[in-house]
Amino acid sequence: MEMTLPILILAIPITMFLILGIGGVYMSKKMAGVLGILGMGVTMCIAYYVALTYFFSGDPAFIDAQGLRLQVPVFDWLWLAFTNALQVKLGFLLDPISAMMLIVITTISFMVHLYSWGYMEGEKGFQRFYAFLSLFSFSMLGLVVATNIFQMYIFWELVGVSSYLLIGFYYKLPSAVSASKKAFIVTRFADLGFLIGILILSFYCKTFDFIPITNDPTSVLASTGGATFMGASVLTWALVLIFVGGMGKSAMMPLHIWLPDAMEGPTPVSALIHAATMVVAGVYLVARMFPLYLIEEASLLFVTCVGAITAFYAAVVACCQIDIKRVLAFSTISQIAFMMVALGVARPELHDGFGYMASMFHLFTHAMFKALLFLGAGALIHAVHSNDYTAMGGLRKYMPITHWTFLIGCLAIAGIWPFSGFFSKDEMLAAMFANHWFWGAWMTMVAGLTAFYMFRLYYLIFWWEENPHYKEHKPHDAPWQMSLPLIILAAVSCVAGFIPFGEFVTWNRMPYHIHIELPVAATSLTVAILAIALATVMYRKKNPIPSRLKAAMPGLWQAAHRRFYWDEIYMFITHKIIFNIICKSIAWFDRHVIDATMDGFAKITQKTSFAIRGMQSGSIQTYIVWYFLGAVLLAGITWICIF
Amino acid sequence: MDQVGNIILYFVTALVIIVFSVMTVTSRKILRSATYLLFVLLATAVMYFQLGYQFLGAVQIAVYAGGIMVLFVFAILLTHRPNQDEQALTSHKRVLGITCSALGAILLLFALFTMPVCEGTTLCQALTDNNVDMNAIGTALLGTDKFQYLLPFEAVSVLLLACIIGGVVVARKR
Amino acid sequence: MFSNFLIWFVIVPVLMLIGLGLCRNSSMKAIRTVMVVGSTILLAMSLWLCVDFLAQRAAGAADEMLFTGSWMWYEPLNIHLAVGVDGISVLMLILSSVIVFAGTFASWKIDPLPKNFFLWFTLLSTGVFGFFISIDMFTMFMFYEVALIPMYLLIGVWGTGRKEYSAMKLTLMLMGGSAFLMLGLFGIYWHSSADPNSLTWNILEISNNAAIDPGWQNYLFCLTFVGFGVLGAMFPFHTWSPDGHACAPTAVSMLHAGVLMKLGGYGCFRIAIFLLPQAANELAWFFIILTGISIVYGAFSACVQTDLKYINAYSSVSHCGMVLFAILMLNTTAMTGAILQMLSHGLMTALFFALIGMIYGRTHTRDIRQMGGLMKIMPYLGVCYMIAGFASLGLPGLSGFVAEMTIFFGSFEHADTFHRVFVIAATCSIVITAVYILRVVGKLLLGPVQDEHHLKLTDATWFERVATITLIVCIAAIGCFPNWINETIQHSFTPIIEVINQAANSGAMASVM
Amino acid sequence: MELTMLWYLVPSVIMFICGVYGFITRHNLIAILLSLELMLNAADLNFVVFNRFLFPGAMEGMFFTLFSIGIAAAETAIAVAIVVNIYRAIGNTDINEIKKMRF
Repeated sequence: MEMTLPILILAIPITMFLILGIGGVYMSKKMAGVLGILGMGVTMCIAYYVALTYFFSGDPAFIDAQGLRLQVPVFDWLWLAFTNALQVKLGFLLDPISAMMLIVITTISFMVHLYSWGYMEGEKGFQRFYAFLSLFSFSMLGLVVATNIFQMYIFWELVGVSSYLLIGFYYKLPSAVSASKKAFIVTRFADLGFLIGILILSFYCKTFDFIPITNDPTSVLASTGGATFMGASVLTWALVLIFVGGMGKSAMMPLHIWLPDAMEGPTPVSALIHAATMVVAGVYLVARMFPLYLIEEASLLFVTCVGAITAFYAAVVACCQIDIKRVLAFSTISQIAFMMVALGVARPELHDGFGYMASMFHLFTHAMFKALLFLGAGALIHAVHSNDYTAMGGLRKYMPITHWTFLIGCLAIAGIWPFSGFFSKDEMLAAMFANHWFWGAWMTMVAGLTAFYMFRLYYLIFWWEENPHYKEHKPHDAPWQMSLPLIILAAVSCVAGFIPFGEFVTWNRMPYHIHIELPVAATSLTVAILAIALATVMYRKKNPIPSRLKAAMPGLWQAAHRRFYWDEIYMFITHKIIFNIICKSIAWFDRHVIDATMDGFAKITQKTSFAIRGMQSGSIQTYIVWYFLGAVLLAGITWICIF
Repeated sequence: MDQVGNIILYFVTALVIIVFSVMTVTSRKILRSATYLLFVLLATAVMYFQLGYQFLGAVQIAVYAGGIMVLFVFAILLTHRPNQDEQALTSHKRVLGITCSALGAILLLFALFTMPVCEGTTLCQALTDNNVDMNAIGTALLGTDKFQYLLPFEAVSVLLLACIIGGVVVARKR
Repeated sequence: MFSNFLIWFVIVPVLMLIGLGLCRNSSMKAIRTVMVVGSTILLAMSLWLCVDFLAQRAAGAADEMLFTGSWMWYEPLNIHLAVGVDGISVLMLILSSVIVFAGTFASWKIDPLPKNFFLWFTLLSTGVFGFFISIDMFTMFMFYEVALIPMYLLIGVWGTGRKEYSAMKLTLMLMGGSAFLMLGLFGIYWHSSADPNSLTWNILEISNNAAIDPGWQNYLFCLTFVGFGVLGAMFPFHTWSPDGHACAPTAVSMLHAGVLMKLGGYGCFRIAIFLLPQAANELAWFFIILTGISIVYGAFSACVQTDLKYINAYSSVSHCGMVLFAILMLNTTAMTGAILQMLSHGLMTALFFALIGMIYGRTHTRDIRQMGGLMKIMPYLGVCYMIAGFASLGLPGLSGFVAEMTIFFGSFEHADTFHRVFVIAATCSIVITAVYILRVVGKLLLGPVQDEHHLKLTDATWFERVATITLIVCIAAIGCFPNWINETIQHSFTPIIEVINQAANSGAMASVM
Repeated sequence: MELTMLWYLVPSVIMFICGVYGFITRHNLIAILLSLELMLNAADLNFVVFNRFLFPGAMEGMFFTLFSIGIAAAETAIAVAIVVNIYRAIGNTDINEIKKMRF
């Protein structure tokens, strides 16, 4: 493949960012929107071309005779050389997962660009919004095509910043400002782990490049010379720390707290960044380093545990949220945790490590249907001007397109055949059961919860009881710019499950034939249908069951509603302990001890001079006394010394 | 001059110096102090004569006793109202003064009495054939060789000139 | 003498001084003309120097220093006016001229006594340029003092707040540092050669002579490192920095944080490390502790400040701590990082202070609690402030990231626990930096407008835009294309690393025997 | 009984000590000046005595005294002028009253 096309994939968004960012104030909104959409559309076309060429051309540069898909660094430019060995390069690595991610990112990004034209119409800073979207697309694309872990870190930071800028888009709202700050700082904290992980890894590997590291993980292990730290090998530490970076971006427990707040950003942003693309970066990171994780099973176990706990926690919390975007946010957390678990349980000896494939498959399908759900939620918010389901209810008659697409999204995420979520979730559950029955059972339960809360949400929005406010302000379906992406994504969600994903993306890049595991599929389908049925009973029509349940378990409901007080705990640690105790005491120490010491030297000097100033009284008689006594003393001393 | 006469003269002048020195610094009437100082200066001039420095003695009388004392008296009269005595000494000051002077006196006298050189030459030996004649003084004062003092002489005269001008300037009424 | 290119870096400021002296007090136009022409010439000269330097290197000039020249100044003590540059000094000269250029525009409307302000300002830059071109320790020290003294008047007369106190504190503390430094330099001079008749101040000659007696090296290292460290805001000698910066006028803060603090780092490695390598090896641990504390401590202190300039000053303590920290790691990568960090910190702090000055000039307060939502009122300044903030917290594509990463990766080459612990502590600062930068950005620029009066304020004027754009372009250039700078610097470390390795080996030999 | 140098030095010492005492204790500026003259005179006497007894052939001591007297005259003239001026300014010549220029 020529180099020019892949370069364009990165160059167009960043150019758009610069044009819209610097020149945005001088152009009309329409022009900015058209430019942004056009840029992203072209990028999407090129990305499709590149990815499809990679998968389907059969070019020996991409696939060898055995069907092994190759990792192709299309270009790799030296950016910064720390030492002769440790060189940071900026490049474009084409392999199955990066090609898959190219498709996902550009598709969703284009949909969101299009959707925003309708959604953001009339907002101040429309140009700025498109500039930031372009910046984000650039960073995310750069992240997935990274040829080395340091490039990934660079773009990792850049997506963090674009996320910060977009969450804080409504910068006049204090809640948006604090949410953006929180998102950035929490992910920054996680990135610290990532950075230290890279430091350790690169110290032993003497390289940042993925290809040598992942293709020959045993030599990496050998280079550490069996060094251990606190009982675990340094490689495990490095991998766990790198995963901590992933936990931050992917909102795993206990670093999940920023994601629900990030919903303060405009809804298209939530769909793009906080549902479909950026938050799966953690999964992508683990997938990218997967061969290395495989040789340190402890680190994979860590991934699995974190994922399993997070999945359950987020699912429970999602059941008790009022804000529809928060429900979707927790559902995102839960689904990403699903992918993490699937990665964590994947082993080469278990069906060729198809957990990995399932995880990537779910990443793909989830991106589509979650973006759909978020965009649908955006359409709802656009219609009723509120984020809470209490302001909705019975909307199905007013907004048919939104209703149907949203339903498709819910069915997909609940894992109902034949929607895309069913296939990927089935594969993941099968992989979990294959590893250990516990993971399978646990995650099946989470899948059931998922179906329950999604349909709770669905019913509360579209059924339940018609909201009286509609009389004054009749909600209606969104304009075509917003509806079109919904329809496209819904269509994709319907059919994406039938893609033979295993042919393209597997951990060892060899094709793998997917087959439905009937017992697992039957179980999960049954659980999902039962959960949906329960939700139907509880929420289809207005009835007192939910409030009675709530009254029966007030503590639990309150705890789940308040997200089990994680925010309060963090607030306590950061505000009370770090800010009030550590920072304030250090600042106090600086002013009152260190600075006071320095001032003290000055004061001592001043005091001393003040004290002996009296001797310079200007009284000549005093002088002569001192002079004379001094002379006598000197003479006396001389006298004594001589004789 | 015979020895006895010398000794008598010495004792008289020494006594005058000691007594009037003490009275100069203790008298509370300033004009009297000045007068006592005049006596001390005159006695010193006598001592110069006795030591064979007639010219110096004459200068002492003319400049010190004649010039400086007159200045002092003028100054006293200019700055004093009648019957204005100096106030009594505070005990603090007196103690300080006595301590200092006593310490100094002990040290100096102790030094004098233990120095053998002080007991060396007698006055008679010293005076023999060593009269300073005016010729020598004149030559020394206006010569430029070694041990000749034209430069300091001129310097002093310039100083005096400056002093005259300075005195006028400082004391001028504004 | 005048055929040497470097000497013009001192002559041009002196000519500027004369030109300013000829201007009438009231004629702002003439004063500005002199300043703009002079600083532009300096900028052009430094860029040309860089191009010429790289060309000579490419042509195979292998000397340690290029453009060298030496003229006897005071024979009995063998003091020369000796000049010469390597890659590091070239970059430092560029940094200085960029900041002098930006500083001129940032103090476009200085009041009162514009002529005198620019006279002192130019004198200060004379010192700075002289310091970076010197390779004779004595003239280096002299220029160092020339750069320090104008500070007192600049802060004392044109400052704000408790300016007399701060000016006095800053001057006295830095002078205290110079006292140590002077002792150290004299010590190096007296031990510079085995032959008492050929003692020398020339850095290159000293490094070529036999090594200084190790016992003495330890004392001299402490003296010189502390001496320069005071200027580099090393804990616990950093307290002049918050007060000094807070009270200084804009351009002075810029030049001081941007360049003067760099004299500390530059001196530390050009004299303390280069001439006393054995002591550097032996005593690095102690100063690593101090600078490590600086990094974290400065960052934590910055978190709770409410005055914009205090926040920045503490952040400078943290970032400059990083410079000294990296220098003490004694390997090429970390030292490269240190120089990058100097450049990066110089540019971004200058930008910060310029912006703070501009904001202060409009709102007349620096207390972040009394401001808010400025992004809406002055979007240009807000965006620039945000860029500076992102550079400070290490956003890729801006200079801070490159510098910090180079430092971390260089420092991580030491495999022992002691170094590891401190490197990890230092990496923690990137999180804390993010916290305080975002806190300020959130309070100052975002959110609702706090004060109704602020709504009437205007955005940047053209000269303010010139100042900020110059700095931003440099920051982005380093951040996007770091490698050429990296290469320019890296070769300059070869001799230093050599002497350090020799010293380490001889130290190891001694301990074995 | 012979008159040796000691005999001449003793009155000179006493004169000097009296001068010191007076200088320390007196309040009046002119009185202080008088004490100063005493000390100066004692020193002059010493020069002459040393000249006579130790170096009878030389004249340095004498000349020193001669110049000293001249300078004393100058000094007194200026001092008196200052005192008179002070008196004019503050109406007093008490040393304790003259504090304006201290510190």
